[in-house]
Amino acid sequence: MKQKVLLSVNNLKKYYDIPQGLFKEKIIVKAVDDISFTITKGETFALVGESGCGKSTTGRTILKLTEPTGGRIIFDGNDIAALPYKKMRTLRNRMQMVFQDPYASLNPKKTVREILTEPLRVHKKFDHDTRLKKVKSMLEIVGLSEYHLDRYPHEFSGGQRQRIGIARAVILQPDFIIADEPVSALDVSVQSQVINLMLELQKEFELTYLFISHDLSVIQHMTDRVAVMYLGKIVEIAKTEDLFTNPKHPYTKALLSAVPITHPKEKKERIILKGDVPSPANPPSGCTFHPRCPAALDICKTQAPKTSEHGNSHSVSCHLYNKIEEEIPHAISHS
Amino acid sequence: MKKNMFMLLAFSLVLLLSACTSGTAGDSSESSVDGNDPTSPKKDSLVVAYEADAATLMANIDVNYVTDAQIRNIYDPLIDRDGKTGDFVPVLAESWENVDEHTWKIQLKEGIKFHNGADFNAEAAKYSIDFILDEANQSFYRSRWVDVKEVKVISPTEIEIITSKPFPSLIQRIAEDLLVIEPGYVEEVGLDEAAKKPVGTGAYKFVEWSRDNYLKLEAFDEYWKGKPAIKSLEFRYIPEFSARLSAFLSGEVDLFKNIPVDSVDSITNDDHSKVAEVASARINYLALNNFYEGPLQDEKVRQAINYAVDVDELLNGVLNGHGTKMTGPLSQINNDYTETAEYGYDVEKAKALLKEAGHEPESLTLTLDTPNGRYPMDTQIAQAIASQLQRIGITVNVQTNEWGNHLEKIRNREMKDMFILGWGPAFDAQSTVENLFTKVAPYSGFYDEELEKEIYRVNQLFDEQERFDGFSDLQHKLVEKAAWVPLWQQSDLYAVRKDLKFTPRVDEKIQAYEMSWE
Amino acid sequence: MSEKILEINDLRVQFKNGKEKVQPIRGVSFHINKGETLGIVGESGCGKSVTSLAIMGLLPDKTSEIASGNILFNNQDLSKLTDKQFRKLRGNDISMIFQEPMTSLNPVFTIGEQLKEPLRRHKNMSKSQARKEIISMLQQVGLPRAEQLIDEYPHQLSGGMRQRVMISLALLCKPQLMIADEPTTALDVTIQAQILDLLKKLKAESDMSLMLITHDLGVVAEMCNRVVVMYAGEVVEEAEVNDLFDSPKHPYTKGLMQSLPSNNDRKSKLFSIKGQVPRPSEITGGCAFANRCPHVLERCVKETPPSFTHQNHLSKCWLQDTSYKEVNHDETKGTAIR
Amino acid sequence: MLDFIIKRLLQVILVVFLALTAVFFLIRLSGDPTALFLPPDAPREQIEEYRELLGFNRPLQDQYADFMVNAVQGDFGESLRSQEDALQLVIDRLPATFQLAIAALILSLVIAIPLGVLSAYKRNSFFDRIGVGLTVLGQAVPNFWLGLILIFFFAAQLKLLPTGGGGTLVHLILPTITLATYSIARFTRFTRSSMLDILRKDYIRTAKASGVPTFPLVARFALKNSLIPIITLIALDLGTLLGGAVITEVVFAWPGIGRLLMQSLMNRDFPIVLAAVFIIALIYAIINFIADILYAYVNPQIRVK
Amino acid sequence: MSANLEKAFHNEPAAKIKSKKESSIYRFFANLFRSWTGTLGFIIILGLLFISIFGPWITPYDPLYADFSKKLLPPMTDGHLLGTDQLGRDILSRIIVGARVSVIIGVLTVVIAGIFGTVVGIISGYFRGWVDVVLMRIVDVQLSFPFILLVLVINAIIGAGLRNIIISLAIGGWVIFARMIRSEVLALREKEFITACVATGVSRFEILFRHILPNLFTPLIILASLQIGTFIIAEASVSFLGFGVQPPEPAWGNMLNEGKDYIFSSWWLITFPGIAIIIAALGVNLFGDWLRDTLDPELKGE
Repeated sequence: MKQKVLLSVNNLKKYYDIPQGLFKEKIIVKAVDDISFTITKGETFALVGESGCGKSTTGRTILKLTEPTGGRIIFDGNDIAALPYKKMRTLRNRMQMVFQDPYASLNPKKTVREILTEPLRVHKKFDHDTRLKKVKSMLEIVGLSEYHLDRYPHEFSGGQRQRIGIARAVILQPDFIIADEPVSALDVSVQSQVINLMLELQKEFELTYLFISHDLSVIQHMTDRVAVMYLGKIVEIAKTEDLFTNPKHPYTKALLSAVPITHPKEKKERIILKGDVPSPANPPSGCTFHPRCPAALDICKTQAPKTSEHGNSHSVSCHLYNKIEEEIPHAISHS
Repeated sequence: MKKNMFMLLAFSLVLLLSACTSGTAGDSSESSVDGNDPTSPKKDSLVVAYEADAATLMANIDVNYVTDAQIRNIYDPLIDRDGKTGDFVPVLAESWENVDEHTWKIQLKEGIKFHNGADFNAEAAKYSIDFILDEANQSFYRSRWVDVKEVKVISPTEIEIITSKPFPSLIQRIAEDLLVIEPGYVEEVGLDEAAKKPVGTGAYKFVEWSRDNYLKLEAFDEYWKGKPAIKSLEFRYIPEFSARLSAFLSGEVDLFKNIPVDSVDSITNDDHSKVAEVASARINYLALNNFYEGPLQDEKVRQAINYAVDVDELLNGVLNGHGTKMTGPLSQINNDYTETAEYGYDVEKAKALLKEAGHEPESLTLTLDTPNGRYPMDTQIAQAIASQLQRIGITVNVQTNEWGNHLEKIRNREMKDMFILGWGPAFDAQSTVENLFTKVAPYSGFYDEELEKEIYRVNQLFDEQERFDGFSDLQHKLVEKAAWVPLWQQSDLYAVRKDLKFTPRVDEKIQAYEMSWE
Repeated sequence: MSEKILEINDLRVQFKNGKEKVQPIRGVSFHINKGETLGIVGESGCGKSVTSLAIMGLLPDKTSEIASGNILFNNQDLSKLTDKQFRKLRGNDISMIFQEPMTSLNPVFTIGEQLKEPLRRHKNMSKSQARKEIISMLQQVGLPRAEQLIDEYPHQLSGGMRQRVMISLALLCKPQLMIADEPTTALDVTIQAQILDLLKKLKAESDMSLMLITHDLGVVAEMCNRVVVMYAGEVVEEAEVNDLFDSPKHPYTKGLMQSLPSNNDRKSKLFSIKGQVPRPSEITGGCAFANRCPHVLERCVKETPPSFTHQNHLSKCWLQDTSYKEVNHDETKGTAIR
Repeated sequence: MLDFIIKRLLQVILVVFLALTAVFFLIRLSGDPTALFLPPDAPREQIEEYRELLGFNRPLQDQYADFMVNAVQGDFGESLRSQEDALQLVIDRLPATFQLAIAALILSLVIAIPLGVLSAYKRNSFFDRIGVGLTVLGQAVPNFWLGLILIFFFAAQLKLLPTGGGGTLVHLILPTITLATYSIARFTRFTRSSMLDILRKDYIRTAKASGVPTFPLVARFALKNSLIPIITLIALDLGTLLGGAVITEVVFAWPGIGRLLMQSLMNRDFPIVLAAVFIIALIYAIINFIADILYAYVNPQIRVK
Repeated sequence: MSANLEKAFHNEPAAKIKSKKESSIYRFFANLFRSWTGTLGFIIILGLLFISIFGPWITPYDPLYADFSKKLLPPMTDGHLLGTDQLGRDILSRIIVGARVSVIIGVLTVVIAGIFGTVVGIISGYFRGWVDVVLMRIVDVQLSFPFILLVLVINAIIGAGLRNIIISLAIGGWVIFARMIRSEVLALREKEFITACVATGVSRFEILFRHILPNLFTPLIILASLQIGTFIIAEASVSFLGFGVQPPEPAWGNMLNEGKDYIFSSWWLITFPGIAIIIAALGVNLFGDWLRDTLDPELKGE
């Protein structure tokens, strides 16, 4: 069965200029540097990486919350980068977003009723009464109830707020939702509630998710495919199970190995990376991961690696795989 | 409540703290202020407070009385006025005569020296007049002297002044405007420097001038009239009256002019102080403006207002009697003064006249403009006049103007019905009558075609008697036509150290040479 | 049985906010043995941080107080200490590292100036000696270029490096007890791994006790000997780490473990505890977890459960009451929920 | 750093230029000063003649162009009244103004910083309440009124202090207190709240946790942090103290720049007004400029960048 | 499950949901009365408003009526509680009527300056671009000049009087609003809930009016209440120097101006109007401080 491609991102770039005064050249921060991937209808695609790797910027650029510097974003046949503001606005009823901080993303001066009616009003859907009905049923769906309608965001707990945030995103019944770290600000016991909600909603409304997170266990649980980002670039894309069982890029391996164990008796071989993530304003030459890479080769310092395919839609950008398979050093294989 | 207490406590704490620090400092202040100590045996210094600094120390430039009063201690005039009568008295001039309508001859005194040792002579006198006439010097007196064509030096002690028009008031101009400067010094150091370190023939030599702070002078021992009794003279500039008064009461200042009438008591009550008072040649009046198209263009209305304003009440009630009531446009000190009829306070007549003119008093709404703080109690007087007119039913809106705007409004004929203005010091009729009752005069508030012709005629007269008669007639007519409500001669009130021999002058000058300590 | 370095008995802390009084700590008791790592787990608002601040004597003076209970450090009651006595202890015998390495260092002083402070206070060291000591400590926590770093300002360092600086600050006076309050929460996974590794290494090198406060059961599994689980200002469970992971007794602990995605099948509905953590003001009588508990009994709402201890495994739940044993047969047998 | 300085200097020039332009046109619209300087009996032709002489009859844009061309060369023309160089007259007043402003600044800092620090440290104590009460009161008292009251008490009733005029240190006391009151209130308030803020910071908790005693904690650690924002406030207030001391200068007969400006405004002595505006704007800009540099210098977070 | 349990499950006490308005007013006062200073400020403001509205009807005497026979009476004589002035006018009556001038000036100036500054601040902060650059340079220019001096210069130029002093104070005061609003808008623009609006597809103007404006209300109210005090004092200062409200209109500043010459003879002329100014400014500031503390704890400091 051929899946329909909903979103395709080709060579997306997002650079920021940092002016350095009159006489010095400005610094260019490559927050997102030439990334490509596609998302098919109905799947959950994950972007994973550490802070500052560009995963959130990617999400925002896709929604045109910031203008891309280069590349194309095709959503269901529409080239988003080239779309004028007004057209983009109408397209937004098919693309929605859920934010990390459920408190910051809700206007503190608006009641739940206002927050949830707004998307319907903006996109001129339904009349007044139907809207209210919709809002009420949406509240039920996300596990709140009618008597929350005239409350303000500060009267809710973090989990409840995130439910409201999700309700706002889903109320338009969009095709596609970008969820930017939707559960990382939540407590463990609430986190699972929200994940469940998202999974249920996906089933019910046939949603496609772009799920941005740094939490590997959540990603493992709920996504279909994963792209691993490091310093603005995608270093590996694979089906979720594939990635967790057979990571290829040294960074992915390190990332997976760094996840704490789930039981004290579990033994885990750990790859401890040296140093910190470099600043995107001043990335290392060649493969940007090479200063921290336990398997770095000489070529890594000078040349950026090409992307290679490894079957089952598993691709990776690493010099180790640019050569023939047999030469993969075994030293860094996952235990 | 608790918090309030805290605040109170804290505030008193601050006061206490500052009191402590100031206590120690106070001692040094007493020693630092000259002659503060009343027990000091030989006091020979004098500190005079003024509300403002001199604009410049160069003579013959700035017409402001504050500048003039100060620099007259440094420079001498050719002719001065008598401090009591206002009559002309020779100073550096010996005598003067009118040769013909266009020519005046002035004899000068001999043997008088400037502070720098240079001799005073006819060249100096000529230079001083030429100085005014020279456009480059931007003297504000030049407007009054434009009719002077030429000054001729006849001999070292004699000059001749040729005018382009008959100039009957030339002697007055000489007395009021002209101070003698040293040509050699000005040429040598230049105008800018001479303006900062003046040289004259006056009783006091320049010592130091700190702008907006003080001007220090010392006695010129070779002064031609003799050594001044007061050795050092300081003018100190204190813009706020209250600060001036407190400086005076604390002994920092010995003399200052213009006490508000309500503060007279606080000085007379002070053991070391007294008040000196003189009726000045400066007058205050209520102009009934007939340039403005309103009810006041009607003579009857103007007369009615004259009846309705009770000048005595104003004088006694507001000014505590400090002022000399006037009935006509000239003060009693004025040389051309004639006694004119008094309207008196008569409400009934006022109402009748208004009715005659076709006005119900209650239907009248008039505007009264006043400056604020320019003349003694000016805004208060205006408010009092308003309430007096209110008594016969006229509504008066008092409008207070900043001084510059007040003048501008008069000049631009933007004044409405009435305004308060002062004039002086004026010792002759022409300067008052010509400048306040003709159509073109900038500060005029009244104009009558017939009267204006008469004014121009009398101005040209040279014969003293004819001239006097002409102005007498004009004064009567102006009163008849009710051009103003004449108010009073201002009373100049001086706060004076008790042991200072000081006689106030009618022309507002402060001549330290005339003073001494007892 | 090893020696107890810290013992907390029925600690209650009260916060005053205007006229409202709340008790974020409602009778907490536990202890730390010499040389062991005790994990304190709980979600936000459970009182774990307040407990640590109470131990350090860092509760805000005016708005909070220890209402009852005591904190014994080497048998000395910390809650009765004067400010001055406490100061001698802090940074010297007990030290602490905090969650936010970004804000926990003073931005206007160099690293050296800040690290110097405890050495000068407690050890009376000379300047050059202190400097040497600091440099060696910085090297010990794995910081490169220690000689330069000592004269740099905090903002010049990355988050991971700052946390290392914080750790070296805490270790400088060789304390007997170190409290680490969520030391890795603000860090990325790879950096977290570095820091946990470092802490383990340091622990192994000395006989220091470590109290590790975290919300992450994975961190606990990796680091701790014993675990205290807190909920709504109370200790609900306390056990050896293996014991706890093998057979959690309190429904809250169980729920916590079961709701981890890694303990559920991929894409399946996660186990979850319904409802929200109650605010301190919402807690009335009875078991604080009663409104979220899947096994709730009539009794739970009315009566506050006492602590039931079974072979050093403590649990504050009516289910542990012997009369209810049968109901929970499988749990008591010690089957792990996996 | 260099381009920061150049950028700021350009900004200063722009600000001063625009300020002068605005005041130039405003003041020209306010009317013609000529008649004020002439004797009242000067006839209209004479007034006209003087206007011509002083250049007031020329088209406004020409006057402006001339003014700017000259001003760039530091020539603001001569005072209309005294015919002295206007800029020089203004510059002559600077020392007096600086004296008063700096005395007031020192007094406020000496009082406000300890008061603010103690208030914050002893938050909600009796002492703190006094401090807070004082600051609220200090900001509500108009300083001209305070000046009058001080004169009334210390000069008139107690005869302890001179009322005004420049010169000795003694003359400085009352005007300094008057001028400083508002700044004391502001600084105290600011120090207090800034200290409170700092004392809540994580790094203070860190210092406490490492055993730093309270006094050094407040005096060394926290104060240095809270002083950094105070620098900006000081710059702002010094500017106000310098330029905004008009009222105090008038009440106490202090021969400063504010009083000169007041008089010149009343006299319509335009060259002095413009020169004073120039100097005040320049000083203000320079002080803020210095403050920015100082701020960058004291604050390591900016310095190193 | 018992009723107890039921309750414990939905910790939603039905009684808690009252009408929105009632509870917010109740909260306001409950909060206010908890603070001594706030309450005091509130009472002073109420008093000020009361006498400025009903002033002309509650004065014991006609504030403009001059009776020279009764001039300069000390307080508590002849039925004049605070004495009379140099024209024999009742000082208490003049202070009461003068309150109106202060309130009018304080409120009108804040409204004008606030509206203008807000508009500029929004344009600058929300639309950015060259308009922002130009507007902020203008703000810089104005800030390079001390406020009180600026007001004086403007008043000297445009003339004195009640209307002009409001104009000059507003011209002098708008920049503070513009700056504050601009920085608020800039901060709000970056807030996630605004991004969320964009993501939902809300138009720019709707974002401005429905989301940014309501969030500006709180800081605006706080700043306005604190600025009123500043404006009241500024008006008094300018009137004191003779550039402000002109007599006979009774205003506290010009009462002081008229009374300052009597400081040695009749202390009450300057004492009482001065105290009136202090009380008014104090009240407004206390209330403003309280507002700031309650509404926006983060604004503390400046």
